[in-house]
Amino acid sequence: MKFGILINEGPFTHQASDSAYRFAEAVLARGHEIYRVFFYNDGVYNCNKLSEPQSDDRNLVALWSKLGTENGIDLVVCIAAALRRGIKDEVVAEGFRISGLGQLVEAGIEADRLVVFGD
Amino acid sequence: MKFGILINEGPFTHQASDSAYRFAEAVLARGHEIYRVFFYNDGVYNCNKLSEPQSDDRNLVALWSKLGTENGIDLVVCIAAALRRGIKDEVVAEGFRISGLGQLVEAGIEADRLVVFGD
Amino acid sequence: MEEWEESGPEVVKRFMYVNRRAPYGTIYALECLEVVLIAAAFDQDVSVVFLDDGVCQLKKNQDTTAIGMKNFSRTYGALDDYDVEKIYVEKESLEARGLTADDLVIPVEVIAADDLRDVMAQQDVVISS
Amino acid sequence: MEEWEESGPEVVKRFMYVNRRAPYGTIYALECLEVVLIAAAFDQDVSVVFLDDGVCQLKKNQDTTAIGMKNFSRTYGALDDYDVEKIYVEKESLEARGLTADDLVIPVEVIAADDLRDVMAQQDVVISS
Amino acid sequence: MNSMLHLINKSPFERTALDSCLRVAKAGSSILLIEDGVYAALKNAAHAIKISTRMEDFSFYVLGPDVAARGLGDTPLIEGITVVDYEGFVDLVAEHEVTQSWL
Amino acid sequence: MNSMLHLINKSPFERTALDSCLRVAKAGSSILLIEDGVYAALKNAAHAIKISTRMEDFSFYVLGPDVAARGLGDTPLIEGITVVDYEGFVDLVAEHEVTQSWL
Repeated sequence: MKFGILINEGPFTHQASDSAYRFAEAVLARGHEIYRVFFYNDGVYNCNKLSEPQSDDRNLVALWSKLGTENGIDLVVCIAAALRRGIKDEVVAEGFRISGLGQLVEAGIEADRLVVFGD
Repeated sequence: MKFGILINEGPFTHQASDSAYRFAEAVLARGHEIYRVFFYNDGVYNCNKLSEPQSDDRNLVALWSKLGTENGIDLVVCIAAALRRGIKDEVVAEGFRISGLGQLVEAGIEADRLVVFGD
Repeated sequence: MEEWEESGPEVVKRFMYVNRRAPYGTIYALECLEVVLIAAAFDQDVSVVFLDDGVCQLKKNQDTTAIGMKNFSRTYGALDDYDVEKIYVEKESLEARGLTADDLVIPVEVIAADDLRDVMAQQDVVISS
Repeated sequence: MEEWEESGPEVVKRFMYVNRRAPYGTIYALECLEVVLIAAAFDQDVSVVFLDDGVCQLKKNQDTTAIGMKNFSRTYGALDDYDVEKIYVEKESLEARGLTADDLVIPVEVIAADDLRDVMAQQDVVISS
Repeated sequence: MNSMLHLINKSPFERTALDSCLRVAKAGSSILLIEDGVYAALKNAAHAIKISTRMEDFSFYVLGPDVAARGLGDTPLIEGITVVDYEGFVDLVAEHEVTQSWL
Repeated sequence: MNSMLHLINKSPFERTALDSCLRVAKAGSSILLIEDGVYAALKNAAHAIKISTRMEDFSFYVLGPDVAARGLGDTPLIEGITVVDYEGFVDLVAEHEVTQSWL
């Protein structure tokens, strides 16, 4: 089964990104496919490669980046939400790409299930 | 009278930064002084100079930057909160400085009033 | 439902966008509207539902001059131009706030929770923000 | 109060840090704790109050292994080392959640809303997060 | 005893911040509704009773710019709530010794 | 009619998301409590009645990792709520045709 995931909050402030990450790992563990992870609202902050959490804390940007590149998962950051929040190409971590909102609608169409994580 | 202002949320997502900005303008209009504005939690995103809102929308980063430089207001971004969220010197707009949490406590001590804006 | 109806380029899914937040206090109302306007360009079946504080997004006479934020309430009028016609407002939420359909910027279908329940259960994709 | 008591380097203000949020769902609990630990280094009068879902921050036996987040509940034990001794937990909030003082990671003063009201009204600075 | 100003920025329909404030705030305090907190001032709303029954305990204020933004300039507010602008907000903060935000 | 899974990630003490879900969700649906939503599963809490009175209408689940994180592994949960892990969460999403998050 193909899963789509929508993340509406940034790392750390809300648990949304953590929950989505654990969920995504479990989706793969159960033998399903992840069609796309779409980052919207403050979710766009999840791709900021300048993020530097304390050494004993998890690094969500790095975790998503690794999960995406190792499993060929499409990690899409909404361009409109990113622009107003100052997330531009120069700070985008490996494995993420910036694109339009149509990619979210497409995920809704193409994936068998869409799950939203937010505040 | 000396005012301190604490902002706990980033621009756009919550009204906190907008409210604090209008409040700060009114503090000056009423003849008071602003001892310091401290940006904590997601509030650290308010200093991101890469922020590029739509042309018909307000630019909160630019507004704070201008208010701070024109009125000599101390705009302090918490270093611990900023680091985990990927806000580093290279993206900090003019007029803001990154410093420690002690600056918030100091604002509480030195200012006559401290007002918190958040979610 | 036959297998061929579930896949292929001509699949039409029922998308519902759920708004439960007041405008201005947070950006969710505005950014959800931006999604709906994009979604309208895809040939899918789009519904938009407003319940809880979401009904406040449609209140007439919004004037944001003094708060310095962009007044986007007029944009709801564009939904009709984009052929988004299924716009539901929950009756209970409207009444709890002392509002009526006359207070809203666009014509909507005011719907009781009992009926909204059925509309929601017919969707294929539900997007909340 | 005389003028000289209100200013100068030896002024001591009463600071209250108010926690109303559950841990992990949002970062506010952790980042408020970080402020309190810094605040303790200043020679001020510090109180920390937990009410509403904030009381859940102090629940014993937190185990964050499976959610991958840092378990910071042990850090509350450091408040005593930092001489932060005025720690209040609202009785009504604790009871509404079916919890008692025995469920908490540190000794606290459980205080009814009626008394918390007076403690709050004696503060000079109230910081919420 | 310091005089207190309480700030409520959350809708009473969605969050319990106002309830907590009304439970813990000392009689004689002032309460200012800002941002989505202004919905608590709606006279014809189901939640109006939360405030209308406490008019003797507290002085209630609401931020006009937030009322207007939400299109409530034409909507009846609970009698006895004073409407202020941002400068009035500053004056309230100055007049009270401590401000507490119910986030 | 599609089978639905409702996700609640907010504390019932602070937000009204669970109330709205229980008002609008169709009988026969499933409800999974995650993140701060797990506090709604506390058996001895004042809000337990919200769920305990609706056990016949819905199938209730709670995410174990979020229960453990909050130190509730030793605390009685409402009888009849099924505890699942992240893989169980995925299975629930797969078994229901639509998932709705009550943000």
